[in-house]
Amino acid sequence: MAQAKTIVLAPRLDAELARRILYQMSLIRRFEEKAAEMYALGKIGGFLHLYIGQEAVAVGATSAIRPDDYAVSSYREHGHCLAKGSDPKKVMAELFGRMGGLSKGKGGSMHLFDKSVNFLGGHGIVGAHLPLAAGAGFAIKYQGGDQVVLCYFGDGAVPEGEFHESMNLAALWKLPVIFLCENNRYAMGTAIHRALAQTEVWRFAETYGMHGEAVDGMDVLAVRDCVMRAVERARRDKAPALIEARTYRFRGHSMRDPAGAVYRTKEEVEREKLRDPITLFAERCAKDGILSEADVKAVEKDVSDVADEAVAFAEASPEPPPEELFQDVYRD
Amino acid sequence: MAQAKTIVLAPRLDAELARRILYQMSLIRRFEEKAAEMYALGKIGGFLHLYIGQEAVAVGATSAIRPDDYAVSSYREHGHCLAKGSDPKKVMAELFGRMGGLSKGKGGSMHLFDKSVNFLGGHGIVGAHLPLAAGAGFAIKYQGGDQVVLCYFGDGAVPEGEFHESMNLAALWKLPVIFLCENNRYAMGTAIHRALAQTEVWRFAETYGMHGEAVDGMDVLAVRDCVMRAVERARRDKAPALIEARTYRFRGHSMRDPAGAVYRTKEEVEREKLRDPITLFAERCAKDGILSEADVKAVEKDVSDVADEAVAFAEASPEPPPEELFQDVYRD
Amino acid sequence: MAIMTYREALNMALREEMDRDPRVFVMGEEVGLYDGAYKVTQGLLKAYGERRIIDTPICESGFTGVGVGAAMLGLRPVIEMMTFNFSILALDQIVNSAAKMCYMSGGQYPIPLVVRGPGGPAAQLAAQHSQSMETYFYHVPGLKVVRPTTPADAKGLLKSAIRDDNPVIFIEAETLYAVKGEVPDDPDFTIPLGKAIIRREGTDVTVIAYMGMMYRAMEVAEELAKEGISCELVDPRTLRPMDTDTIVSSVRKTHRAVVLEAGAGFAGMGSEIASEITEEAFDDLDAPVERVTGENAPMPYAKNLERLKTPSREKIAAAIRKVCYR
Amino acid sequence: MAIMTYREALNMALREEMDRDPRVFVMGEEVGLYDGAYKVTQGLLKAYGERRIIDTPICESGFTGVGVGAAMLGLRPVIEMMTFNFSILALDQIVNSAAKMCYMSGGQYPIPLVVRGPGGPAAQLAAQHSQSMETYFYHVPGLKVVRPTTPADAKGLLKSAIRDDNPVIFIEAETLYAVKGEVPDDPDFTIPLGKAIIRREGTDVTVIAYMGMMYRAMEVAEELAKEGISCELVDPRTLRPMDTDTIVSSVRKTHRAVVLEAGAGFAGMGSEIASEITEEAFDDLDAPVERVTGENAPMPYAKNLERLKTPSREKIAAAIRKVCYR
Ligand SMILES: Cc1ncc(C[n+]2csc(CCOP(=O)(O)OP(=O)(O)O)c2C)c(N)n1
Ligand SMILES: Cc1ncc(C[n+]2csc(CCOP(=O)(O)OP(=O)(O)O)c2C)c(N)n1
Ligand SMILES: [Mg+2]
Ligand SMILES: [Mg+2]
Repeated sequence: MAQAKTIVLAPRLDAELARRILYQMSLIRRFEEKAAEMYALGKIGGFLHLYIGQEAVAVGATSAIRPDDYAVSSYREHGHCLAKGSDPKKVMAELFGRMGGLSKGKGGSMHLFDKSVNFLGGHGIVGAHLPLAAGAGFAIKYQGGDQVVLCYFGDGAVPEGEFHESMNLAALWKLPVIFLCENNRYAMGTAIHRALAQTEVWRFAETYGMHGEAVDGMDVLAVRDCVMRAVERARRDKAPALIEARTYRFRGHSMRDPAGAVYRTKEEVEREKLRDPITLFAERCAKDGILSEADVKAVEKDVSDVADEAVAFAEASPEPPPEELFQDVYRD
Repeated sequence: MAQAKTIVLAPRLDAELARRILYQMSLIRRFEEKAAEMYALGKIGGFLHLYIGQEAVAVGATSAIRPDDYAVSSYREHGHCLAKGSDPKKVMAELFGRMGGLSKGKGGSMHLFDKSVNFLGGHGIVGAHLPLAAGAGFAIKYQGGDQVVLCYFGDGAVPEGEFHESMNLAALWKLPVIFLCENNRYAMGTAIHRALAQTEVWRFAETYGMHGEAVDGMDVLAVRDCVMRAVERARRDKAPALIEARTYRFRGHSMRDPAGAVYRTKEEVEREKLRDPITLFAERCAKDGILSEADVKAVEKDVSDVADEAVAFAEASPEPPPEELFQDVYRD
Repeated sequence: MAIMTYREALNMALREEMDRDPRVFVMGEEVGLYDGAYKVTQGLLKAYGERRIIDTPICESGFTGVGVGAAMLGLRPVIEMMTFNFSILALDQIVNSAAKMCYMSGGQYPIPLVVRGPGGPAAQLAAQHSQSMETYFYHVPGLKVVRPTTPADAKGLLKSAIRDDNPVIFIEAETLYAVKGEVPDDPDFTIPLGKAIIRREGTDVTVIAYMGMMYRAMEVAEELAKEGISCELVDPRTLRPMDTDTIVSSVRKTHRAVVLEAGAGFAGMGSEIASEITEEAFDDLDAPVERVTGENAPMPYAKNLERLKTPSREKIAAAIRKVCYR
Repeated sequence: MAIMTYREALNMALREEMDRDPRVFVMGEEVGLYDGAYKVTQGLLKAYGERRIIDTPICESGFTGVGVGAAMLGLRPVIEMMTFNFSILALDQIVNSAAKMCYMSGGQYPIPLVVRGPGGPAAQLAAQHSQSMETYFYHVPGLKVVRPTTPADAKGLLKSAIRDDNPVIFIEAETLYAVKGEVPDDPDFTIPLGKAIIRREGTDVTVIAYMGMMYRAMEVAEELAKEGISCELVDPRTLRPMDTDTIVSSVRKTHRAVVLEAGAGFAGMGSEIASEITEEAFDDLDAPVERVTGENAPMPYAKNLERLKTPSREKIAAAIRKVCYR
């Protein structure tokens, strides 16, 4: 597992950056805790896949790209979408299925799209968005731009054929795509060693002659640094990369698998929770004297206010009118 | 590229084995030359993909397995089917679309099946038969057998998702499958370096923790030895392997691409023809005094008689009766 | 007879067929250790072990192809699609390998394969996870397609599907798994593929429906009975081969037909059923066959829009009244 | 006007649209260096270079998804399927990504994508390479499906497809590439999607057909004219959206309809067209709509069986006579 050389590349961690990172991770956490409550109250329906525990990946990675860069993800994308800069109000309204949602309530939790921040969506078919990421990379190159595409996916997508097809095309055509695998060690109830003959995901990069690297997904700065280096390479030589962020999902696969404890032990879950990326980062900032206890408290208050406002906005937002059923089936 | 250690494993090359190998390679060659003539005469329709130039792969590999082992291939499968032991008469009749064909004329050149010799078919969708091979391997293990499955496919199938899915499943579940990639450097008009970011096909085995090896596909004994070792391992530990046989297609992709010279130079083709696997083997046998010139002449006469008989049989075989249109749609 | 859920009936069918035939095995995502994403395979791993209950990585095309290959060697695989939405990734293996192998091989390699799992609209799962998938299969020669409406049918038809020597696409419904009903516990109980059933006798109009649409039709039929409209409800149960005789003879009796379909209407199952009725019973029809289908839009997430997407009781009743000129 | 082949008309359309709009590019297997497996893209690499004419490895799902992703960023990809048989491997990208993206994103991401290539029966290519693929697409909301019968339609409809902001499935035919016809060389010439055309005026019966079936219908119409049966031939050209008005008003005039379909008949395009006609023009029909379709079997390789698989002139003539009670 390659070493994360934070010091070398990442700009020194100042209070401003530290606050931003802590704020974003905490916002995602609080937002989803609220979403879980709303799901329990029946305000949100369908599937709801929480990102809780993996926040360092989305926040660290997004902090390494520009606003005009692109991101695309699977159905566990609340964190990626919020980190990219989407308005929590519109995201919550989308989860509520309301007109004020990102997609007028027609997409829901698994299908968040936000063109205003170049978020290319949440996609429900495992592995299906990897070719889309390659396509976005192709378009960037075709248009002569210097943006990059950040493609988040789970360990469960690796055995799918589209993983292989996308990696090969991106490497063959030198597309500026960073394939960021969030290896939380389980695809629903399937532990990675029951899904892959070779479980070091980052090593798959070798067979495509692509840069591959593993990073501690619970260390937001390590993720930030690792992605920064990949982004720099992608912008400069239009070279793709495969990054494996080792992380863990604290909750069940979805709200329908609340405990998520059939396939993993309580002990394992508890042990992993000790590596909560938010606590780890807050402690580090305190230790290094970058953020005071007051700063941390302030962030906590801010995010919980924002989450509350998001819920209030969603509640107040009207249902989409009946005509919306037929809107957007076709663009005329 | 791993060394082929012929001496170590293969039983010493005696006249009997040499004659068998020369006979089979020559039969496939002659059979297909005849098929090409028949295609020109309109006796054979649709697509016809000739194996000419690659005979050492099918013959060397088949000589390393048992009759009760299985083989499965793509649409370029005449050689694999004949090497496995199918009656040339029935194969030619199938190409003619006659009742005497392996499949009563309903499959044709791309879909040769022969249950009597455990040949699991010629398949027309690139990459689609790799999962079938894994499935046959699964069934062998399920039934407690010790057979192996030989799965032939072209370099063009490597970028397909099913290659990845099948390799992973075979390695994950330890299935007795030998994936034998016939790398003839082109997928239709696409040179391998325009299709794969990393062109050493055998190296793909690494990411699945599978044994991988490359072999000179124009040297029938090298292929035989390489496959023998893979077969032994597969029988013993139910371990799959990926073998890359480096070969060359002397003719066009199909009869509709006769020259096959748009995407490759005449010089290249002529140079490769100097490595004709049949000539190389015959010369070697002569040099080592294993086969006399008379022996070689005899083989040539035999195979040309067999090919002529095959054509005669096909000509004489009746068209399938109209009822056959609805036969075998379902098994009742 | 025993009262059990649709889910339990399927589980019972799997157990009985695995007990009956050692060549039967179950493979799919989460079918083992997790006891099935929808618990249809509950307890099977414990009862039959890892040799016959196989969890797979996420690679639908790969493991469906494994099923086809295993069937070529004489096994009888039951492949679970966690939901049928994902079967689209395995469609090539189902259409080009499974459905055509027997034909291309001139009968040498029949493929006794069952691909089963939940399909159709499901609560607020939106466009990619809530759609009628049978449309990708029933057009294909070589396949049989089953949609079991009741717990008893679920058991009886799944057993027949597993015993069938052809590839059978068996599409259950997430929304019906908890439905309870009487189910014969006789292990020899099976329901033949290709036979429709009349779920309610009636004289004025024939309503053809299956799965959730049939339950909705039953409610509507009761309401309309009060208005003096007597509905006969026919459930095809198997979409391919379709039991046209039962449908047409019912229409010959009632002279009117309404076909219900949960999925988008354009070129769906309803078009075929309506066409067959019209061709066979044209002169017996007192009104053109009416189709009540899902709207031609992807499935929206928003609950209120989702409700508008699939045929409502009101729309169904209106169509029935229309053909009855009421 | 110029006389050219169907193949040349497609090539011309591609060139004109690439000249007109720099966002248009062509991607697929063998489209560049090899000039196209069927030479539709002949000369394009030479004229537009590797940036806009892209050869791909064999990975239909991958490069189709690349097309969808590129469309999300505003490009207008034309993805060639070497033959549509292989599109089944890309079906998830077409159905779940391309067709639903605009809807799931609430209109933020329309997908201006064309997926084109030859489809349908082709000479002795057998079960996996000779089949009607439109059936996997025309049922899907969000997709448009085109089947151009003549060289002029091939040009005019392809240009409209490329200019359309939605995913368009454009299925040509290997068997028609060499067909010659008059084609407008005006670069502004286009044919709107969703408009049927009457290829032959007639008074006794309306025959609906497209592609090879239309050519066969034309021959049959001439023969039957000698018997005094006057056929009106309607070509839908676009299967989704279907121009039901043109079809139905023709039937209102002739009072009889026969629908032709090359593919297997069960639940095919013919069922939908027959249903729509019956629903809209029931009282105008003097006979039930007849469907003449391909047999419900995979395509056999043997020439004599292959001939029996698709509708013959005799069968078509018989159906027409039948609805005319001759
Ligand atoms: C092609 C496909 N098959 C199956 C599913 C059902 N499914 C949804 S999520 C999931 C597990 C994915 O695990 P992973 O990729 O590791 O992502 P994670 O849930 O861990 O974030 C499965 C099997 C699906 N959505 N798509
Ligand atoms: C999925 C799929 N895509 C495209 C094709 C068309 N096609 C037939 S053969 C071929 C090239 C295959 O090359 P390779 O795998 O190297 O085998 P070879 O012809 O060299 O033996 C292609 C693209 C196909 N049959 N299947
Ligand atoms: Mg995971
Ligand atoms: Mg090749």
